[in-house]
Amino acid sequence: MKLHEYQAREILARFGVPVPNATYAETPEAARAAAESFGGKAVVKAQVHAGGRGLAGGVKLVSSADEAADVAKSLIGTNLVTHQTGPTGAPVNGVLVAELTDIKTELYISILVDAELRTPFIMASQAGGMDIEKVAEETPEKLIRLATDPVHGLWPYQARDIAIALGIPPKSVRSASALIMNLFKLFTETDATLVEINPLVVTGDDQVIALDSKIDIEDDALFRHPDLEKLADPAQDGELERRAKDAGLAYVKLDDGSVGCMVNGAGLAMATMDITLRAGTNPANFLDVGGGAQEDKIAEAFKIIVDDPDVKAVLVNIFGGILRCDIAARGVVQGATESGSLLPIVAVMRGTNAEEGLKILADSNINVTFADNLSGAAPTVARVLAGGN
Amino acid sequence: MKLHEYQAREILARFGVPVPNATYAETPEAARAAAESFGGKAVVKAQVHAGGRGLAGGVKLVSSADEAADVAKSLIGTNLVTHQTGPTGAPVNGVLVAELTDIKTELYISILVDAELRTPFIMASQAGGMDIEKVAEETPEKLIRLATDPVHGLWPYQARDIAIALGIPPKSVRSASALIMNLFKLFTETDATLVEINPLVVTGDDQVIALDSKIDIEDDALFRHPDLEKLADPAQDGELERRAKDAGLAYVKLDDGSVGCMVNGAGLAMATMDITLRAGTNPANFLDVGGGAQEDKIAEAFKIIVDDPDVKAVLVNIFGGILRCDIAARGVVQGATESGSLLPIVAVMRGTNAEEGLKILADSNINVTFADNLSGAAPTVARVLAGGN
Amino acid sequence: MSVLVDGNTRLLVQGLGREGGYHASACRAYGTNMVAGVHPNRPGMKFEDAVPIFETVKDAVAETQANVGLIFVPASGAADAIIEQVNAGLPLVICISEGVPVQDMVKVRAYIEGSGSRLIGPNCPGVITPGTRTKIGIMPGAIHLPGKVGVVSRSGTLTYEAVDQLSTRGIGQSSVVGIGGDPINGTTFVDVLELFAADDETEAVVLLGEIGGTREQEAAEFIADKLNKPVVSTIVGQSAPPGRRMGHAGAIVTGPSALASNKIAALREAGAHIAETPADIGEVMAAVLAG
Amino acid sequence: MSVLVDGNTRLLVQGLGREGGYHASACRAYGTNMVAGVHPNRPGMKFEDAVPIFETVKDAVAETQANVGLIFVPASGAADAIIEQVNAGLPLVICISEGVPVQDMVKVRAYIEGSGSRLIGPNCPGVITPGTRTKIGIMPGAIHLPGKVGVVSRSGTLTYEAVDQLSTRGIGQSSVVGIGGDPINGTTFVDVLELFAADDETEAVVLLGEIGGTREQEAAEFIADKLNKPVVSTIVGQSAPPGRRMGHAGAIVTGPSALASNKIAALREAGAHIAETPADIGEVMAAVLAG
Repeated sequence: MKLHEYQAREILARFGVPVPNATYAETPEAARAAAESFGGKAVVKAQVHAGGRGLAGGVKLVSSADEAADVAKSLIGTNLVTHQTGPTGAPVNGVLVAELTDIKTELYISILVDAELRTPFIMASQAGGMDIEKVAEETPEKLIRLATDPVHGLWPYQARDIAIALGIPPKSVRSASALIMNLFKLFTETDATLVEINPLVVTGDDQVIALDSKIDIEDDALFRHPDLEKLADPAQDGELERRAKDAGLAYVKLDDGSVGCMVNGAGLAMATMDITLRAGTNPANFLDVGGGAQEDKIAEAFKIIVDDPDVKAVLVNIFGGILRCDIAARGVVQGATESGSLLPIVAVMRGTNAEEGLKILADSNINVTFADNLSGAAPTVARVLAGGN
Repeated sequence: MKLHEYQAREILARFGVPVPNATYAETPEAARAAAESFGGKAVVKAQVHAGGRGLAGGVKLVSSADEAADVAKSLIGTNLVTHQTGPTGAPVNGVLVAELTDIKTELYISILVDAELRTPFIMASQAGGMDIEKVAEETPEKLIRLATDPVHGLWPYQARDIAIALGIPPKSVRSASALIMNLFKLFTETDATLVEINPLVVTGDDQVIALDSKIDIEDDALFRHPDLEKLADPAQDGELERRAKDAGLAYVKLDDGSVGCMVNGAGLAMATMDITLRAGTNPANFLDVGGGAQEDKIAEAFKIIVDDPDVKAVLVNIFGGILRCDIAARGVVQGATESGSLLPIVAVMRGTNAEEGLKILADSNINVTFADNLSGAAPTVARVLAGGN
Repeated sequence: MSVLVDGNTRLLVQGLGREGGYHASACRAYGTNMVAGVHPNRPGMKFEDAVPIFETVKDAVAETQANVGLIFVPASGAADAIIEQVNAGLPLVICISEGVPVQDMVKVRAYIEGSGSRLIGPNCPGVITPGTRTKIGIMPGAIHLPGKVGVVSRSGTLTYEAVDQLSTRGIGQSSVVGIGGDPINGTTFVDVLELFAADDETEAVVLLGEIGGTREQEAAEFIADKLNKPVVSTIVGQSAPPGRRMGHAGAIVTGPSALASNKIAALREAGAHIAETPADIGEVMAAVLAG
Repeated sequence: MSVLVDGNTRLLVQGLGREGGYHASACRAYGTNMVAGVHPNRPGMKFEDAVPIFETVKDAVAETQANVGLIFVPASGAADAIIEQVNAGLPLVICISEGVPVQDMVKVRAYIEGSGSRLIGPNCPGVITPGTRTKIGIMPGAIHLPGKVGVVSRSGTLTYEAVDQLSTRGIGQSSVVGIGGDPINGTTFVDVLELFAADDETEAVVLLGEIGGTREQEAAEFIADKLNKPVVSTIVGQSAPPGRRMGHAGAIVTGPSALASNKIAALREAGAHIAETPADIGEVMAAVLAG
């Protein structure tokens, strides 16, 4: 689950990490008042779940409260399109108005779980403001890397080592070490998958401050963080993604696809997408209905797929196991009926109750073509798309 | 550092451990109001840093608010003498007025750090209300013992195992497991040296509640618990103990002793006490002035020793190392002078600057006799006590 | 022979709720020797009037000498259940539960290191050995055929797909091992390849990989250096966009090495036979076995 | 020979404040080869114009090949400093700091288990080997005499007392080891007895115990079963009341086995020569050595 910068800032402050003075504003008036409280000079930042805001015009320096209100007005209520959002962009429902910081040095630090090392991993660099991938590629010797102890976590001396390696001025090493310890505490106690401070800055008076931040929380761990779960902003996702999340479906919309895919199991779903591509057509989505799906959920999955205007045909590929094929079939019929979709459907069903499922589809009045197996499915879709049957 | 029951109760509640409704009252009027809020029936418990309150008349059942006020009046402002307090007892500055609990079963659970196993250790038993030592001795098979993992701590399944072994009713096993997890969290997060719930009760409606509790916090860890440090009640210690604590001295008053001992180092202090005993006299105290003591601290140590009315002679035994003998000697002279004590002093000094220290003592006008070494010290004290010189 | 589970397997199932009960029943129906269930509120009762249920894993192991534990508890309690089974001395623990928080798995992995127990999963379909009718997991038993091909996979239904392709061609399986789709799990491709390498009955291996992580590259190294048996492999997720999680927590392209193409290249380089699409696994294996 | 420290010792001192600086200076004056200091705010400076100071232990070890670390940092940072030294690969870490929270030591002990590093202390006077003029700690060097008696003790000044009794009788010491007075520490009596047992130069041992815990009983077992050298021992705290901490965090009578009498009985049973009072240690050892 992604957090907005203004939410991340509050969590940082709660964990004792210094952040700039700032106010979240959902109206131009509130933005004006906030800028006024900082003497008029401020930075106004659109709050969307996407990077690349600066280049996209979502971050503006203002030198008066009026200007802050103007900028807020121009941003709030619009969709901001960045290189991370896709063409429709993400809705801006508010801006963060932040006091200007006297920046001496810009640094970088982030924490994530490294799957290969199986432990929280800290990356830091003196090249603040830059993408860490770029630093890793261009000047790997400048990258500070630390695998923490999986059980104990971060020791204070390690935080100090990082602060020293970052070139923090000696008199600020202690506060920077404390900041890093607190970041790590935040990471573990919130079940974050990513905490990134970019830039971490040293100010003119040698304060160390988290100027901009990104915090992602693990969806699977939200059951123990009801307070964080409330911070979700489903409006940031596309409409179809939001519906999928509500239905408990794993769904990812792909660009430029025409074949909607409905599959049980993530691996088989990817296999189905790959097959589709191999047959010369393009998959429109990843969709895993999961193991314990009931008919309603299957029906909603089908409706999400066909509500994507790019979709021209649907490939249903079910290998019955936990999910029985008859239930999947009934769900598909229900979804097709309720959506009124007339799109052609290609269905492959194997495993538990496959025959029953195929019969349910055949006996329905939906527009379905059958394939025997995975290798037969994609060409069938290609043929159907081409108008054949 | 010991906590009062009412303080422990608040900490338990903060960590999510169910406790009975109760109010701390420092006046009979407050006790009356508290009892009234519970419908008159309540238990009134003297708040002192000592066990054995029940037998000593410090815990009384009352059946009306007036009676609660009477009991509070009879307790507050007095000293309660229990088998743990010594003859002068401990001052009662307030009472805890607690709602009566419908007790079905009384159980026991405690956590401490086991030095042999080097990890937090949980003990539990179905014999609530009894001393755990007695259970361990008489029915060791009834004792539930668990050494927790030193790094990870307690796993939830282990808490559940304990709840099951305690015979908690099945429908309450989950809440009892949570209670035990929370107790453990409290233990580690407060740096407790002891958390003891005795009794832990199952109520008539199968709630599991910490009815009475004891929490000791490690003095050495108070630096990271400023909030807990504020809960100290120095009035509970004897006057001499309180002064020693203020001065940063390790001091323990012993019963029936006449030889005050002033030593540097805990081991040598015990050795000095033992020697004193062996010579047919009784040590009046343990006192370690510590390594880095300065003259003022030595002087205060001396004054604490001689302010004990039982003390008839003082044995000063200093092995100069970090503490130099000349500083110790000057401190002793200062203490003797400031206290105006005329008690005879026997002094042994070895190690760093011993000669200088001995000269300072000899040149002063205090009543001092010298011994060459540890084996000579005790007979000299015995001789001095017997009136010789 | 086979790997991990066989006729000596004595199964303990923890978490006998609706789903756990359903699958425990299916495991028994397939032929698995289930000796114990664990459910804190049902001590003294019997599962399907035959298998005793215990309050704690420790008691269950002591009473029944169970040697494989299967976990169906909700994800929030899965880490605890794994540790409970490991601390009770079960040498093999198979965790089906999906959605275990990654930071729980960080601690679990570190904790069980050197414990003498092996963990399979979480978020996996389990392990099956058709030759001894031993099914420890949620896979549909009926599609399997006893034989000499070992299968290892990060994915559930994709495994069934591959097994189906093998079985419909008459190619049986020695054991089929689902290691699960999470980024941190108990057993890796290399761990299972080591077992297959040492198993006399296994003559060839199917390795089903996917995007994300570098475990397939590690597998490729092992295949090149230490495995003297033919390997057929496919990597799914070639059509996945970067930075998006494809269902499995571990299936996400975070950098070049996470790409399907990178993994395929490594496996090909190591001498594995690549099935160009996931539909060709059976075909390629048939060709390999035919020499 | 000797134990733990000798002429090959290359000392690193962490925590060069007032107290640490004083003692580092005394160690050097005695003859110890101090090769590095560590202080985060003084990189590039030199201690006593001779010993380089580094920002981190890792750097100091890499540059100077230090092999023993001595810790004087405040108790609040002692656990961290111990781990820093262990992780930097120092095979021997001696922590003088007093008042380290016991729950910190629970974690430190578990962490360093199997790390290849040995910890002495905390809350100890350190280790001295008079024969090579190697003093790593806070003991007064002047009272020591080279020789063949090993001394191990939970207490600081009591150790000096015992050493003084030996030296004034002309009985020298191979090494003197203070293991510290805390309930959880890095090295126990048995650990040091093992070292003395294997040390050719050590012909007899003085063991200075006190009330609290059961480490003396463990030592008694080792003496009975595995130590072929005479042991002179005393246990202080016979006059201590139960349940009261006697200065040392570990010196408290919590049950029968914590009593001095119990420990004395165990040691006597094991064949140790008991000095009836702490004043008799030198006398008893003289008699033992005289045969």
